[in-house]
Amino acid sequence: MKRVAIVSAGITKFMRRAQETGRELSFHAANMALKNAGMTLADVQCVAESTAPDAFDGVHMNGEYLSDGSGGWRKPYLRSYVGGGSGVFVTIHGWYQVASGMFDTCLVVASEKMSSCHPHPQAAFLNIFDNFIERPLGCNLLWIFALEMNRYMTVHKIAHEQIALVSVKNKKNALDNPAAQIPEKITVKDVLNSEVLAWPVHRLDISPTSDGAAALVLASEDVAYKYTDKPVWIDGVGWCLDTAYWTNKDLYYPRYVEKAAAMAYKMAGITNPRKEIHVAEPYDPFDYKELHHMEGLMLCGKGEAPKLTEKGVTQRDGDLPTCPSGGLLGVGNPIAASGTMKVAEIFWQLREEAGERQVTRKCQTGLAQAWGDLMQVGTVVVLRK
Amino acid sequence: MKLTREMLGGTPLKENDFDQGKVLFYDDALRTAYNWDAGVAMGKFLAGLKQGKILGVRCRKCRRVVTPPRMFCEECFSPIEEWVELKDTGVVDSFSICYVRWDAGRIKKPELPAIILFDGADHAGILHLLGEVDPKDVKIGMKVQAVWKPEKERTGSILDIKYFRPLS
Amino acid sequence: MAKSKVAVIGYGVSSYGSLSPEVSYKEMMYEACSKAYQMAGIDPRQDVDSFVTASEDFNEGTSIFDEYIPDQMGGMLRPNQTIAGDGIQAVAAGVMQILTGRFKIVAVEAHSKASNITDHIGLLHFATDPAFTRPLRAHPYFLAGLEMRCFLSASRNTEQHAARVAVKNKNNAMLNPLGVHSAKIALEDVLASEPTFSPLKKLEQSKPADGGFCVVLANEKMAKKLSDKPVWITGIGWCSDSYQPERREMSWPEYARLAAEMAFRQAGIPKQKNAFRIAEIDDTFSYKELQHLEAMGLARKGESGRLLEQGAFDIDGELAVNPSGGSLGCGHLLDAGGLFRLVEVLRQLRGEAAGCQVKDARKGMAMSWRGIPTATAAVAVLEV
Amino acid sequence: MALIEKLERNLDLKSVFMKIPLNHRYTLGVAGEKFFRALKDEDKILASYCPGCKLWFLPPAIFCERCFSQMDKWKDVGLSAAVLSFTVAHYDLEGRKLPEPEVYAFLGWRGIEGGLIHRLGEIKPEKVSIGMKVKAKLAAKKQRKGLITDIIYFVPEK
Repeated sequence: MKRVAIVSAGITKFMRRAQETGRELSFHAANMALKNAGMTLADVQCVAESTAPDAFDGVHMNGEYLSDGSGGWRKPYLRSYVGGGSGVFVTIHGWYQVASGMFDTCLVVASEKMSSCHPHPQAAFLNIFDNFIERPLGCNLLWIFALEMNRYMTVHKIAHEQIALVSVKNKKNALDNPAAQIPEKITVKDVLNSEVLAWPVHRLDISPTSDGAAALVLASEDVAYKYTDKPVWIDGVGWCLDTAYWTNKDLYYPRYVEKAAAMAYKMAGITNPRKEIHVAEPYDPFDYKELHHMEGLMLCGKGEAPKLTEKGVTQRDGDLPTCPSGGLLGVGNPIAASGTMKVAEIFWQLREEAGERQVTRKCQTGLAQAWGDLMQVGTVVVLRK
Repeated sequence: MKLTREMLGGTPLKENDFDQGKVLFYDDALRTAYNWDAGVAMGKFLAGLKQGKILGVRCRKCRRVVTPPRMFCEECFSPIEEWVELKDTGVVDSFSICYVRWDAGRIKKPELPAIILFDGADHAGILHLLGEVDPKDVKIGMKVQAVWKPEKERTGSILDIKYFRPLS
Repeated sequence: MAKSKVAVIGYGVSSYGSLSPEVSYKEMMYEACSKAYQMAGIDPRQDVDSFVTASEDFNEGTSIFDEYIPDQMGGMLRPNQTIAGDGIQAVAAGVMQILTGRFKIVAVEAHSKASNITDHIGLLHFATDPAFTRPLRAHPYFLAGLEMRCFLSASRNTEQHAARVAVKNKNNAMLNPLGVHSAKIALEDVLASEPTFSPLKKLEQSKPADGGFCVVLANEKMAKKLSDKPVWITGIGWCSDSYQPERREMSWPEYARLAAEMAFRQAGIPKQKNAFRIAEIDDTFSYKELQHLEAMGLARKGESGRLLEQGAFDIDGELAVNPSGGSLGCGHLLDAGGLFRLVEVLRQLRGEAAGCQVKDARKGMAMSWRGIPTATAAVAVLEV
Repeated sequence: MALIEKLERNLDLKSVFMKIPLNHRYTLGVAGEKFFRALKDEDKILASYCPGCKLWFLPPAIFCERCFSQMDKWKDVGLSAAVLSFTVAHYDLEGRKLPEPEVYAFLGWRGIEGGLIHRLGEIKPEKVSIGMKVKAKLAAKKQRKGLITDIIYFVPEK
């Protein structure tokens, strides 16, 4: 197995509605990543692409449509896909393309143009539910999160105030992120007083819908130093998909994230994640999700993530900073692109290039994680400098 | 490399840029519909609903009774052929009070989606709605029962159950 | 390829037909997968390290379709992923996973429930460019008509040659249990069939079919341990040309040339002539088989039609091309098409192809194209 | 076939019909905006130039797919083109047989990579040939929407 490094990253603005097509957004992110590595398209041996449901972009076989902007012209170009987990997964996908020894370099691109689904992208989510026995109920994406959040809060007796701290932290962190869509200085009270959408979920518990793209360049250990003197190594990868029968399991704990994390930790030789992971980007499409995922990632015990958050441990100047980028809650959530944005953020953090967003503590090892599907997908990468 | 706003591609638009003619656009809709084969397990489950029955299946190897039915066990991969009729009662595993429709439109009277775990099944249930209950009285763990449509209005659909109501 | 090798140690095919109402897609997948595991002699809950499915949301009518794949593959709480691509591309993903050395056995699945899609044409239209193509509101097959005339006029091949592809494949399929669109027809029948997107004719267009396929991949050590008939994947390649049809070289499928070049390079095949006894390649439209043969170097530019006429591509010819009957004879399986072709090559190399069996087949290749409006192909080289 | 229970009577077959209720609004992109504005307001067909490949492209884009150079040089290639390929369509998008077949063509401009795909009009299918010169016939100015259909079709050039 070849060791694989990330040698550069690129991103676009995240925004509610972009004039650019998905292909143009992909180009901007991919081009930035290539430029930062001092590469041209000719140096790219293969392309790993991801975008989540075609129902947003409104193009069947959307991967084909996005191929030129992703740098896939006349190259081995492949779109992988695990729902919301795609943005981190596509990094894993790029990893195995290079680790296999088949390619030395891989351009990883993720993009989403949710706004093409009009008037509101939310409508696309009806189609993720079971075609026979769920969709006729007129399902709303918020339902499944509200059900999970309620279950999580009830089992661990967690107060909404504790959860809202995540939204406050991430939106604040996003103030320092030039790509951010909705950076904001808000209070716990603001979250609790915001519109109730699907109790217990309020409007400020949720990330927005977004257009945007992000990209990475991966290189094998043989060539990585050609493109950077500060490679960040992908030392652990893990992914896992739980049953589609989501109404047959207890939603209070993401066991699929635990499995994915265990796989990544084993590969990276990590036995005590709480001590050995120095900075993390857990997936935060909803504020409670960050907490839920920290527990699944075994960065704390079950039900303990709210306490760490209250103590400030997860702030940028804390011992285990989470979502220093501003996360999906602050930067935005162009689904696949947001996962890749998280990987890019850890890349910048480990290289100490995050500017105002740079976390205070010294970081050797970081982690990015995404979640997806009907409470099913965990995707995890462990990065080291 | 430090990220700056100037480095970032992307041209944000406002919704009214369309109406004001500032941006060109093309409107289209997916035309195809789907007519999905229900097959063995789902076909039988839907036929059961028409008769006012909740059907489950039992994996002999795992000794687990689950619903919605499937012809294979996801735990042990054995084929399944044992059918079990479940009661139409169960408990609320989790719920929400939802003021938003599937297409993001707002509603005054909230919907009460819930996971109902059926009595007689092993932590297995379905997604459905609660009814005949004040939202503030709904609790996790609450006992509920299916309220069926009249027999002649039933079509073999999940909507043959109108909702679940508290079992007093 | 690299030093380590990957083999197919089992395959499974589900209920198959122009329709498949007796099973749901989950049951179809379970059938294909459980048969493949049986042949490989494995238990997916213990032995399979990773699961890959090729699928597209709108072929299923479900967004984020990957949600629904793990249970019936035996992959619950395991690494599962989808490839939004063709089955051979999904096999490529599996091969690469194994070559990392971290996965011993990978299961790859793809299926078609094409009969559940009420409007294929509308769906393909939805795959075209919203700015430059869609507002014309044309039946998307017009792109095939444009391409076919370009190809024929740029090469020495004729409309008769293209029609002969349909004759060969529909007749070949008569002996294949999967030959749901087989027919005993003659050249005159095809030439006389209704013009649709001239020069393309009705009998030169493949028709949809339903079916599920699964293959089990293993690393060299496991393959030798588990299987007495492993089939080695010695090369695998894939490529996408421009999405925009206007920017492609319309007469020449460069995507097929590049995908084949990648696979042949890995397999150490310097010269394509006489390298294979069998090729199962894309024939979504009749002319595509000729175009693909030439692009992959299996026939010289402009000569595929003449060779076909001389019988070179018959089941007993120098290179049996689509002895299964291909898509024209067995139906078009959406993104499961690549796995169908791969499985047909496996059957040949394992000597299990019954009526379509090609004698002394030891090396074969499978090639897929993702169909209109794409320019994406994948190629696998298989050897026993 | 691998399932231990299967249906035994076609009476028990069941299928569930459903539409996917989605509407889409596509921006034409930064390059598309420029191209279709020029077509709509100025009767122009614009190609974009790649400084890396030293080639002009149609349809235009803000980037070159071959080398990723940014493309920001544009020129009007004119309304006259040549037929590079054509097909006679006998069916419409709804799958219905067309009462009169329609001709679609791939159109090229000298010195330009790529081209446009559009309908041909005011000509019988049997009169069409490869290499034939044609010219875009534009819709009346106030009827144009900034879409490719602002060109009604291409007609043989006199």
